[in-house]
Amino acid sequence: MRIDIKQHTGSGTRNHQIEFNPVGTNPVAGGRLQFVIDGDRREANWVEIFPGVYSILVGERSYEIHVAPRPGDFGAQATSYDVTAGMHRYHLEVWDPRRRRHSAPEGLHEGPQEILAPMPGRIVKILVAENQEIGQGEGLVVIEAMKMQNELRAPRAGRVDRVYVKEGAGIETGIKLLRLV
Amino acid sequence: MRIDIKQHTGSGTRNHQIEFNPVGTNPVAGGRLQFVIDGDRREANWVEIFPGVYSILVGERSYEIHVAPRPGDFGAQATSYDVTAGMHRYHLEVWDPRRRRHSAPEGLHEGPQEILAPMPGRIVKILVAENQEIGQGEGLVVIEAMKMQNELRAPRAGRVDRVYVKEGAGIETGIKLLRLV
Amino acid sequence: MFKKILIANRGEIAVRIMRACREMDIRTVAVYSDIDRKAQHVRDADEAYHIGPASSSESYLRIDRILDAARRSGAEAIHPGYGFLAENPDFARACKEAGVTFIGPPVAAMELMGSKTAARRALLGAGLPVVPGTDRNIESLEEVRSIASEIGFPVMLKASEGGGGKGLRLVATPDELESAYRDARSEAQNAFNNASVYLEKYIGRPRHVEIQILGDHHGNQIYLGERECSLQRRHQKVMEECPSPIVDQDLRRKMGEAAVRIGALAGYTNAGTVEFLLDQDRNFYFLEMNTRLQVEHPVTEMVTGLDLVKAQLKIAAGEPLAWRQDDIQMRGWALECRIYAEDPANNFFPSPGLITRLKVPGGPWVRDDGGVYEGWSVPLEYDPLLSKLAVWGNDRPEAIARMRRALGEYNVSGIQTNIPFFRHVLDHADFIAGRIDTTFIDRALTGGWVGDIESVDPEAERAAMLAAALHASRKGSSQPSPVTRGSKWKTAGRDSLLNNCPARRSRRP
Amino acid sequence: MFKKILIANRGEIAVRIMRACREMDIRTVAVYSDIDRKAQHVRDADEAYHIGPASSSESYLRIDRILDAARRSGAEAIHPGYGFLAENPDFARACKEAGVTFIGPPVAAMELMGSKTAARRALLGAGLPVVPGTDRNIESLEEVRSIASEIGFPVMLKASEGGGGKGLRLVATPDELESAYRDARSEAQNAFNNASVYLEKYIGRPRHVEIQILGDHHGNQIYLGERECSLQRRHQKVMEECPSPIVDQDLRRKMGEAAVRIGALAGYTNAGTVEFLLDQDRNFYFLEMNTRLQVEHPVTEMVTGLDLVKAQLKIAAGEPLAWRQDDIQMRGWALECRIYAEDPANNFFPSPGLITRLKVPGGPWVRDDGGVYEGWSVPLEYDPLLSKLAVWGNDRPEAIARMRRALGEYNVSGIQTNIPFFRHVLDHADFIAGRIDTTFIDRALTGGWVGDIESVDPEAERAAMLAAALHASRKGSSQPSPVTRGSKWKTAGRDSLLNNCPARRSRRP
Repeated sequence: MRIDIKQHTGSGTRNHQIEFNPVGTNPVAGGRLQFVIDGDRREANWVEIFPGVYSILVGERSYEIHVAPRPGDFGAQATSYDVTAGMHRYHLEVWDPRRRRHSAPEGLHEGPQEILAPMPGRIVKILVAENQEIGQGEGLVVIEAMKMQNELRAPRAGRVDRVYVKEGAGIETGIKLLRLV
Repeated sequence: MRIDIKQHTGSGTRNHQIEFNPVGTNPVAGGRLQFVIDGDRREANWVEIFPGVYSILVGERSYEIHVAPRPGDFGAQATSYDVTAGMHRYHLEVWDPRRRRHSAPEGLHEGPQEILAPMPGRIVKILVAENQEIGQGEGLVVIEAMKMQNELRAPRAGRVDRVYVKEGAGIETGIKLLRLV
Repeated sequence: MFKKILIANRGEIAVRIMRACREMDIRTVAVYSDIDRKAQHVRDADEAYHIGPASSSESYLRIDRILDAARRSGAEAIHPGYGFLAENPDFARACKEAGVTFIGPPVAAMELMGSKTAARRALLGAGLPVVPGTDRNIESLEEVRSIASEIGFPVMLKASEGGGGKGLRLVATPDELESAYRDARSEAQNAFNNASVYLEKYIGRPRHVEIQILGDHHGNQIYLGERECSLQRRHQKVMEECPSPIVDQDLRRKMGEAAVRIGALAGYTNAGTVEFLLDQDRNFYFLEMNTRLQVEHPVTEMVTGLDLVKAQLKIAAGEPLAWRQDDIQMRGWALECRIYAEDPANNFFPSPGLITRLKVPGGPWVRDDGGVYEGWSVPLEYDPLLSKLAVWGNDRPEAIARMRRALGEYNVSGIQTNIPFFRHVLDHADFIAGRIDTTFIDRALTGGWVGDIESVDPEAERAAMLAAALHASRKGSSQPSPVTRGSKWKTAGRDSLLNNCPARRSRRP
Repeated sequence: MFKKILIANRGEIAVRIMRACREMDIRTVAVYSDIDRKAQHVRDADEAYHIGPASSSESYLRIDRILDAARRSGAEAIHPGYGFLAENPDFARACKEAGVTFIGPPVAAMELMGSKTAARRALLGAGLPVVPGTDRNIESLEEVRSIASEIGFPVMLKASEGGGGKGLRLVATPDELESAYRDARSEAQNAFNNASVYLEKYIGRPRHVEIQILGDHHGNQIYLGERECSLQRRHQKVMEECPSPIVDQDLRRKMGEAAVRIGALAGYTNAGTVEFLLDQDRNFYFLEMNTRLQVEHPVTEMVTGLDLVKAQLKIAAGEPLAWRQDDIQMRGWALECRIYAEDPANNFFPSPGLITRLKVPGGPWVRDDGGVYEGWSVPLEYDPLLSKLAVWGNDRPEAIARMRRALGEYNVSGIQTNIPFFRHVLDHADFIAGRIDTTFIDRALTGGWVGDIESVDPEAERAAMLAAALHASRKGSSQPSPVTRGSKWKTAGRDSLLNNCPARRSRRP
């Protein structure tokens, strides 16, 4: 099977392509496999130590890789993972072959957009009112969690179309806070 | 429900009786319950931390109890547990109420008896032959595991009726080694 | 010695105190809120008393319920840990009235050190070094002007009841003074419900170096060397070391003796910490005194070999100190990292939730003081400190190498932690050279910092991609969360600008 | 310093060595057998080479395959750990021929110390203290008679190539001599395929005290104090401490200087341990020398502050020792318990299998050197050592209290361990008083010992019974195993008499 991977780094995004024969979904699995990555052929001896934790020998080099889905960070066509290899951490977007016909959504910053809670907590202050015009970086809401007050700011200028939450409300990661148009 | 418990200690066996209202089988459970043990009434606040690990507050005294079935040590009418509470370890035989009508098997040392492997390993030496008369404490087989040779000895005098294993054979806990009559 | 004590705290410090008690055959009494029934400190205690709902104002801050638990359990003494009620004189007083020993200093010492201006007055009176400035609240703009010009710019306006960087204003020139004065007062009013401010000379890029002291009830006071606490993020300590890279024998003696004099001045007993600011010329100025056990006490323990919690218990029980000043020998170097449930790749947002796997580092000279376990769900009601990872080495380079190794072994799954962030600190040339001050982290690291570390090993990168691809192909992609549609916004949210600062009046202990 | 080394071992010691390497920026190469693919040491290594099936004779003892892995990986040196090939001169020689540095002493020193009679001859020649007896093999019954009567009864007959208590006979009176001589020879023949025996005076209830030495390639030799290793079960060390309760400054100096002379005599370099027997009058006699890193090295590290594995690597790389004798300062007291996968309630039978849960103790001055993890299945092919738990205290009582506390935190589920057994040792009046010798455990503890500790707390007993009843009522009783019908016999089997002794030629390291 052929899988596309987008690697997000501080400096930007890199595209990679990896090919190998399907390995089945046996919960406790492992073995040797040939794979081709960005044109280079490699052999790997892999085994899953815990769910999402892989011990991989590429040639004889030993790597322990932790694969964790990024919380609430799922696209329709791809899955984003935080992947840790020793001291290194990668943000990888794996394009599931079963959905390859779709293409990435474009126009990131167009149309009305929902601002979502990046973490659980309690709304201690709402800093904007509906229909208020705001500039980029302006404070929107203050969320308290673990004894810290976290001010969420506007990622771009716009008008506050709706405010979904009330002060004092408890919130979960990913719920809608307000809509920006 | 009413449950009988046999406590095995170095010095002998004590019988206990405990009564409480059924608590259901919800995997993650806990709560308060009244119980009567050997006639004394108590209140407990209990919660299961991991499977088989209970945090129990009797009154306000806090105990963490590990309940583990004794390997290969199951009777037909009762289940034997190694129960650990802090520095203390108990061997408890819990008589399942659902099978209370049966009674404990008697005549422990009568008739032919099977000698079973107390651990996994490899048979390095068989010290007796079939039809051989042996005395109590006489060596029967030598099992090697983890770089140690362990000599299993006869728990009583008798005649070796059958030898089920061969030297060099790998064995699992609980398999038949030989029969004594 | 006490037969039974109550620990009026939770998390790692409650666990730490109970460990000392078990080693001294003292029975332990825990208190817990609804959400903490399965918490580690409840599992570890000999007795546990429920004291209310999750919100700390309804549980861990409820003096009445804690004293009630002490009464019912027959505890002879109460250890407050740090945070919560640890520096609350009313609690210490209430303990006294209830006939329970408060394991800490006398009420008067707590009250004196609780007020910054009062403490400044006391020290100035005794000729001890404080940052030049006023020793009382400033009542008018005129007063500010005259004093500021006396001291010389730049100056700092500080909230008298302040902490955590609130009601704080740096004033570089005279013409900024008026607005800064107005802002500082209103911010102080909002934050601490008290508008009083005072003036201090601004010390550029200071170091935060503190001295550990012990005092008994027989007039003995000693110091146990210093701790370097300049590594702070938004006024929160994140990493500490003992000794300090810039403190030599001579400076250690000077600061130690000053700290002991300050302790004596306050009639201090038990364990306390005197915090100093050091300027570029290594002049030291009193900042404040923490009248309780410090979060970072393990680095002092590893270097001196003394158990500070046991010392606290013995002092509270009336025993004289077992050591004279010259018995205190410092050996080697210790570092501590505070492991927080926060996401460094996401503006250090808090990251509460279920710990699905926990692997703590081990082996030589590694110490983990944890308060959580695999399967525990970290609540969002309390401080995000999961654990303190401390290491010891023969010298600073060995300690740094060992901390790098230990962090590499540390694995917390299910929630995000600041572990990857520490790897950046440890690799930074200025940190390695010991060139640090309280502005170092905000200047050098969190600014442009991203959570991903650029790989230096292309083979590791390939292995990572293979693992991700294998995982996706085997598990299929996970269930889209409710967030799916907004995911781009989610991403935007993750990278959006953020401020976070302590919600409590005082900064984290 | 080396850029890359191979560790020719597995389990906790391989993990320990790799930790030191990571702190020194040395890349690590692991070797592994079929069943060790998921072992901790493979997970920790930078590279891992497969060297054969589970049986160690086909993998970890295969010199050719290990050297092949070294060649292919480009490792500059090999650390043998302990056990396996660590004391095999042929391996050290093969390394030399392959141009790979063997991290250990010269071949000649290994060979000299490998033969007990040769070592005795060398020491006697140099006037060093050995147990009175013969310095060569005894060829005839007549020879035995004459020498025995010279030395005086009781005497010990020992296999010249022996170890692990095999080919060993205590002879109390002359008329026992003939049969004892015959038995010892045949037992030696069977066990070591070499019938040679020699004669030593029997020392009653001796203590086993050993001295750690370090020697570099520049003629420097130092000693790092002693280790008390008298706590043995069937000739296997189970618990060690540093310092020894009966060794004072003066005796330490005498034994240390003797150990250094023995090292010099053997042309010894790198880390080694000289084992002595102490009689009731604290006279010490050379027993044997272990020409490698000792299992129990952590107690010496905790007291001296030196990292012995790092020292080994530096010495092997040709660096001179960084310390002179008088730089070595001993501080406090350290204890170590060897955590074995064996069932103390069941004649210490081995207990391999899946570790379903693992909680390692933490907090102040607790060190765990483990080689396993939760989810790992302990194979029955290798040594049952899971981990070494070591603690440090200011004095022996604090160390004992801390070890008690740490053992209480230790939880290994799924398999049995000897943890409950150590609680008995720690509570024994003779141990607490330091009245121990090599016969103590077999005399005082394992004899009448039962796995269950009688409860002193009836409330805990009630809680235990409630938990068991709750568990049974919620889970229903577990599936009857194949053993059901024989269960009474199983129980009998558990309690039946047993002998266990090492299957290898030499006793466990």
